[in-house]
Amino acid sequence: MARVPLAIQLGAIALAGAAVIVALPSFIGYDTILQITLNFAFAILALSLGFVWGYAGIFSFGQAAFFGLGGYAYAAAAINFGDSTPAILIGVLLPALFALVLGYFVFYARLSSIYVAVITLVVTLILYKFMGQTAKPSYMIGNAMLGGYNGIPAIPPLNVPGRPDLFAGPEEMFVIAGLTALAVYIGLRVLLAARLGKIVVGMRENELRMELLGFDTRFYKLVAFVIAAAIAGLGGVMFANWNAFIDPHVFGLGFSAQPIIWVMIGGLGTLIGPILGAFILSTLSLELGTQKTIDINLILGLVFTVFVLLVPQGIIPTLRKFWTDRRPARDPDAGANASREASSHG
Amino acid sequence: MESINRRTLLRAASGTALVLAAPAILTRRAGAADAIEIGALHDSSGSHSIYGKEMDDAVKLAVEEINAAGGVLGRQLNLNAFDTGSNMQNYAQFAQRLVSSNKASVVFGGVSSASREVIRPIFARSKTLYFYDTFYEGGVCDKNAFVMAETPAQMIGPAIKQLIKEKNVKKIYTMWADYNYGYICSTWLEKLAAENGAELVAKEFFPLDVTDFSATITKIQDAKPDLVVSGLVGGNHIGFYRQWPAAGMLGKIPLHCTVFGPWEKNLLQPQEIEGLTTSYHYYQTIDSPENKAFLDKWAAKFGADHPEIGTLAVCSYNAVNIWKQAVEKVGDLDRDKLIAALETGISFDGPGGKMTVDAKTHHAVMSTVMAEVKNGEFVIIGQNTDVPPLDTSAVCDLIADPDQSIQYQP
Amino acid sequence: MAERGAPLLETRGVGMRFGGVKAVEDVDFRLEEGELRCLIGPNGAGKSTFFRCLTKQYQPTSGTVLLRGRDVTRAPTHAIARQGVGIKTQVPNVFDGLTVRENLRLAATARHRGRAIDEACDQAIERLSLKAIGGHRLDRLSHGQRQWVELAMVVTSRPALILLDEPTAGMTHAEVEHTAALIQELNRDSALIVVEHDMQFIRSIATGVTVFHQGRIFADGTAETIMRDPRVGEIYLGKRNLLS
Amino acid sequence: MAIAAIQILNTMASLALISLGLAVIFGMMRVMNFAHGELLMLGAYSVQFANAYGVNIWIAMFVVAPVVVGLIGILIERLVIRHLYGRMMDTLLATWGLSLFITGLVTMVFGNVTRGLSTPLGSFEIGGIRDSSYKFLIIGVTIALFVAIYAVLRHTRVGLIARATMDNPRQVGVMGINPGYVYTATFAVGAALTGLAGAIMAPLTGVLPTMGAAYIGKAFITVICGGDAIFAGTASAAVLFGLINQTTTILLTPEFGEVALLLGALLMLRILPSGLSSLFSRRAV
Repeated sequence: MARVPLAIQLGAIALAGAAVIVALPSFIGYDTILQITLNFAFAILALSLGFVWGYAGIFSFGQAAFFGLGGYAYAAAAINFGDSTPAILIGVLLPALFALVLGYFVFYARLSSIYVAVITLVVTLILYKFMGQTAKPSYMIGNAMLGGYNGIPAIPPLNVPGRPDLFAGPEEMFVIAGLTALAVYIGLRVLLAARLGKIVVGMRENELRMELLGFDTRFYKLVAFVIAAAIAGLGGVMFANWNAFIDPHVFGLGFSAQPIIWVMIGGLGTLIGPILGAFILSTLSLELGTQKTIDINLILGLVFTVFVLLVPQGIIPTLRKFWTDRRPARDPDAGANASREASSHG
Repeated sequence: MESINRRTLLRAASGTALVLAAPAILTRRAGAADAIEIGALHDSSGSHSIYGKEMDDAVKLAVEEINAAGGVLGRQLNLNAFDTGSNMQNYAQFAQRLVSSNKASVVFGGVSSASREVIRPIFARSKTLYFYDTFYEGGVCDKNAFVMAETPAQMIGPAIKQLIKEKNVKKIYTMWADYNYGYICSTWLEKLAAENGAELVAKEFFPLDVTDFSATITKIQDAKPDLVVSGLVGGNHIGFYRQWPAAGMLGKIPLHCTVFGPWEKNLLQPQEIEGLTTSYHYYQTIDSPENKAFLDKWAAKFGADHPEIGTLAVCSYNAVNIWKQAVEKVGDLDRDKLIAALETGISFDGPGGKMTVDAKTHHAVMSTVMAEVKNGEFVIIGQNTDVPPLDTSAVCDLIADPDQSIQYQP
Repeated sequence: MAERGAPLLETRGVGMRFGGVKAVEDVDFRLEEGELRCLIGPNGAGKSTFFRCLTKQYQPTSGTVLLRGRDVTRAPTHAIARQGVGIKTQVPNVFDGLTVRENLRLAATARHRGRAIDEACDQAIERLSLKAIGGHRLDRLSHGQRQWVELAMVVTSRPALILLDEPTAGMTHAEVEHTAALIQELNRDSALIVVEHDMQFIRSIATGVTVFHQGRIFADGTAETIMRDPRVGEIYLGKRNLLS
Repeated sequence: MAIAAIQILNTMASLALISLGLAVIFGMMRVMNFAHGELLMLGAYSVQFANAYGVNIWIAMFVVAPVVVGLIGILIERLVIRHLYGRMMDTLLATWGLSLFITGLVTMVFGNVTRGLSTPLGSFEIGGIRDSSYKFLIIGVTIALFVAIYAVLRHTRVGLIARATMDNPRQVGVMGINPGYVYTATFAVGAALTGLAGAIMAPLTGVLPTMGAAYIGKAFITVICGGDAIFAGTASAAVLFGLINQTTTILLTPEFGEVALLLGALLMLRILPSGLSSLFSRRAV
C-alpha cells in the first residue's frame, strides 16, 4: 500500500482545513460561531495535553494552569499596551517560562511520574488560591487589576498589529482561533515526525533505553513540557479573547479535569482525538447547561467513567482499530503498521 | 429543613426521561410574532443558585403579571430566561445569544459582580438596555446599565449609624470575603465608622474556600471589640456562623452581617444566629399591605411552602416594573429614549417600599430596613426612607458625562 | 582532556551500599582499550550492582570511576553513554512497537545526523546479520533476536566500550553460540565488559575474567586459570550447581 | 498560647482524619481514589440526614455515616475499581469521573444548597479566650483511629493479610485468601473511614454537594508526601502540614495558610522525593 508522503498529507489538511475555517462563518449562525470559537480555544488546550501526555508520556495536571496563565498574561499585557500583538507573545512566553522553571524542578530531580502529576496538581491549586486572593487594589499589573475571584473583565480583543482600533469581531475571532488550532495541529505533526518527536516518543516507550543510548531524558522531558505549556498558553490567549474575561476558575480542579477528559475520550496517543474530545464535550456541556432536569456533572461523570471502563483507548484509536480489522489483511504487516501509526503519528 | 420525600425522588427520575426529550424542548420557539422580546440571565443552578433562583422567579412573576394585565403597549412580553449555572462562560454565551438570536430589547440579570462585568460590555456594545438587580460593591457608571439594588452605602450606612449609637460602639472588628466586594465594603465601612466616632480595629480577609475560623474567633476575643461586622460570603463561610456559637461567643459581642439574607439564615439553626443583625431593602417580614399582596401572589405562583424570599427577589421584581413604566412613558422601545425616560426619576412602590431611579448614577434611591434575628425570624428594628447610593454618586455623574461604561474603584 | 596512556576504564575504591547493606565494596578495576573481560560470581556477589555503578543506574556511594582518565563518578547515565559507552541491560530494553530498522534509526539518532543515521543502521544490520528481519516489529521476534537487536542498537553509536549484562540469559544453545560469535565480532572495534553466568560461554569468548564475591573482587585472570582455581570453584561453581 | 496549641493540634488532626481513608485505599491497593472528596461529602450528608430524621447525632456520626459510605464503597469497588487493578492512571481517571457523577447526583437529588447541623459539645475557656470543645473530639478520634489501625495491622490476622497484600498482592492468593475479598474489604474500610471523617467535619462547615473539592487536594498531598510507610507517613505529613498551615494562619491570615501548606509540600517533595516517611522508615506501614 503506497503511503502519501507526510508533507503532501499535511499540506492537503492545511489547505482544506483553512478553506473550511474561512468559509464557515458565512454559513452558520452567530451562536454556533461563538460556540465553535470556544471549541477551538479548548482544542488548542487539548492538543497541548495530547502531546505532552500522549506522546511524551508526562501526565500533567497543569495544562489548564498554563492555559490560565496564558489568558491572564494576555489580559494584563493587552490592558496595559492597548495592542494585542505583544500581548499574544507574552501570553505564550509566560507559561513557557513558568513551565521551564517548574519542569527543571521536577524533571531534573527525577521525580517519578506520579509525583509529577501531584506536583503539577499542587502548583495548579496554588495558582488557584493565589489568583483568588488578588482582590486587593494593590494587586495591579500596570493598569490591570487581577481582581481576585471576580477575575479580569473587559479584556481588549485581538487587533491588527499596530492598529488597536482595528480589532477582531466574533467572525474574525472564529477564523483566527480556527487557523491557530489548525497551525498547532500541523506544527505538532511536523514536530512528531522530526528528530525531537522520535526521541520524545522513544522516551515514552522506554526511558531507560533512551538514557542508555545517550539521550538526556531530563532535558527532552523539559523541552516537551515547555512546548506543551506554550501551546496551552496560546489556547488561553484565545480563551481570554473569546469572552473578554478570565477568572481563577481556570485554575480550579474542575477546569483542570476538562482537558484530561477530552484527551481520554478522544484518544490518548493521537492528535485528532483530543481535538474531537474537546469539541464533543464542550458542546455537550453547553447544550446540557440549557436544560435543568439532569445535572451536567452527572452526565459528564457517567460518560467519563464508562469510557475509562469500556473504551479505555478513546474514540479515535478504537475507530482506527475497527477500520483496520475490517480491511482484508493482504500484507501481514499492514495491520501492525496501521495500529502503530495510531500510536505515534496522530 | 427540607426533607427528601417521594416527590424529590420522582423529580429526579422523571429528569432521566426528560433529557431524552431534550432536543425537542431546546428547539422549541415560543411567543407570538408581535411580542416584545426580553431576556433574563440568572444562576438558577450551581453555587450561586441560592441567590439566582429567587431573582429568576421574581422576573417570571413580574412578566406574568404584566402579561395578564394586557402586556406593555398592547404587546405581550416574551421572556427568554437562561440558567447561567454559576459559570462565567455561560454568561458570555447566553448574553450573545440574547443579543443576536433573541433580539432582546432589555435584559435583567447577572448575579455575582463577575458575571455582571462579563455581560455589561456585551450589552453596551450592542446597545441593549441592561438592568442589574443584585446588591453589590457599588461604583458601576454606565449609560446603558441600571442598577436597581443596594450599594454599600445603602446596606451598611444607616445600619452602622444605628448600631454605633444604640450600642455605644467604639471598636469594630471586621471580617470580609477576600474579593472585590469585601475590599470595597471595608473601605466604605471604615469611612462611616470614623464619621460616627468609632474605629476599625481589624480588617481580615478570607478566601472564599476557607472553612475554619477558629484562629479568627480567638483573635476577636483578644481584640475585645464592641461590635463585629461580618462581610463573609458563600457556602464555605457559613462555617463561621456555626463556629462562633460553638465557641460560646453568641451574645457576648454583637454581630452584624452585611451579607445575610434568608439564603444564609435557612442554612443555620435559629439558636446559632439569635441576635444577629443585618440590613437590606427588603425582608419578607416587613409588615405592609403592599408586601402582603406581593407575598400572596408569590405563594399563588410558587406554592405556599416556597422558601423565604429576600431583597434580591424584590429588587428584580421592581426592576421589571420600573422598565415597564419607562416603556409606557416613551411609547416605544428605543433604547436612548428609554434611558432618558428612566433618568426623569421614575419610581415604583414595591413590596419593600419606594425605589426611585437616580438619574446621575443610574442607581436607585430606596428605603432600607435593619433586622435582628429572633427565634429564626428577621424582626425589623429600624427603617429608613430614600437612602441614596452615596458611594456611587460621589464618583459617577452620567448626566454631566454620559459616555461612560466603567466601574469606579474607591 | 584525557590522560595519555590512561586505561579505558578504571575504578578506584568503588562502593555501593543500600541502607546498611554493602552490595559492592572497595572495587579497583581496570580495563584497557580493546580488551574483552567477563565479570562472574555467584548470585548476590555484586557483579550486577557494580555493572550498574558503571552505567550510573546506581550512583556509587564511594570511590571514583574514570573513563580514559576522566572522572565520571557524578555523570548521569546518558552522559556516560555520550562518552562512547554502549550499554545493554539484562532485560531487553527495546521499543516493541517499532520495527528492527526503526529501533536502530532511533538509536543512531543519538550520535548521528542526516545520512549518517542510515549508514550507521546499515552497518549495524550488516555486522549483526539482521538483514532478514529488518522490517519486523520487535514484539514479533524471538527472545534471542530481540537481544541481538539491542546489541545492534548499542553498536550504532560506534562505542569504544560496550557493557553487556547477561547477554545470553534465557537463550537456546544455538542462540548462545551465535551471540558468542557476535561478541567476538564486536570486540574487533570495541572493548567489552560482559556480566555472565554461563561458564561454557565465557570459555568460548573470554580472554580475561574477573570474579566477584561478597561485593569485592575475588580473583582476576584468564578463563582457563580462573576455572582451574579451586577457591573459585568453591564459591562460584558450587552455588551454580545448586542453581542448575 | 494554650489555645494556639490546641488549634494547631486540631488542624493536624483534621488533616490526618480527612486523609486516612485515602491512605488506606492508596497504600494497600495503589488506587488513586479521586472520588475521595465525594466520599467525605456523602459521609457529611449521611450524618446530616440521619440527624434530621431524629437519629442521635453520635450514632449518626459514628455508625450511620461509616456504614452508609462503606456500603457505597463496596458498590464502587465492585462496579468500577475491580476492573482497573494495576492500572493506576485509569483508576485515577475513572474515580475522577465518579466524583463528577456523585456530585451531580447529589446536586440533583438534594439540590445545590448548603445544609448543616450545629456543632455539638459547647465551648471551653482558657485565659479568657473561648473556643469550641469539638476540637478535642477531632483530636481524640483521630489519635484513636491511628492507634487502632496500628494495633490491627500489627497484632491481628486481618492485619497480617493486609500487610501481605500491601507487600505483594499476588501472593495473597497463595495464602488461600481470595484477593478479590481483600480488595473489596479494603476499599470498604477506606470508604467507611472517609465517611466517618466527612461526618465529623460536617458540623464545622456547611454540607453541600461540592464540599469534597475543598478537601481532595489537601488529602492527596498529605498521603503522597507521606511516602511509602503509608500510615506513619500520612500521620507525619499531617503533623508537618498542619503545623505550617495553622501557624501561618495564626500569625498572618488564612489566605496565606493554605498557600504555605502547598508551598511546603512542594519544597518537601523536592528535598525528599520519596516522601516524608523515607526519613525514618523503610517498612510499609
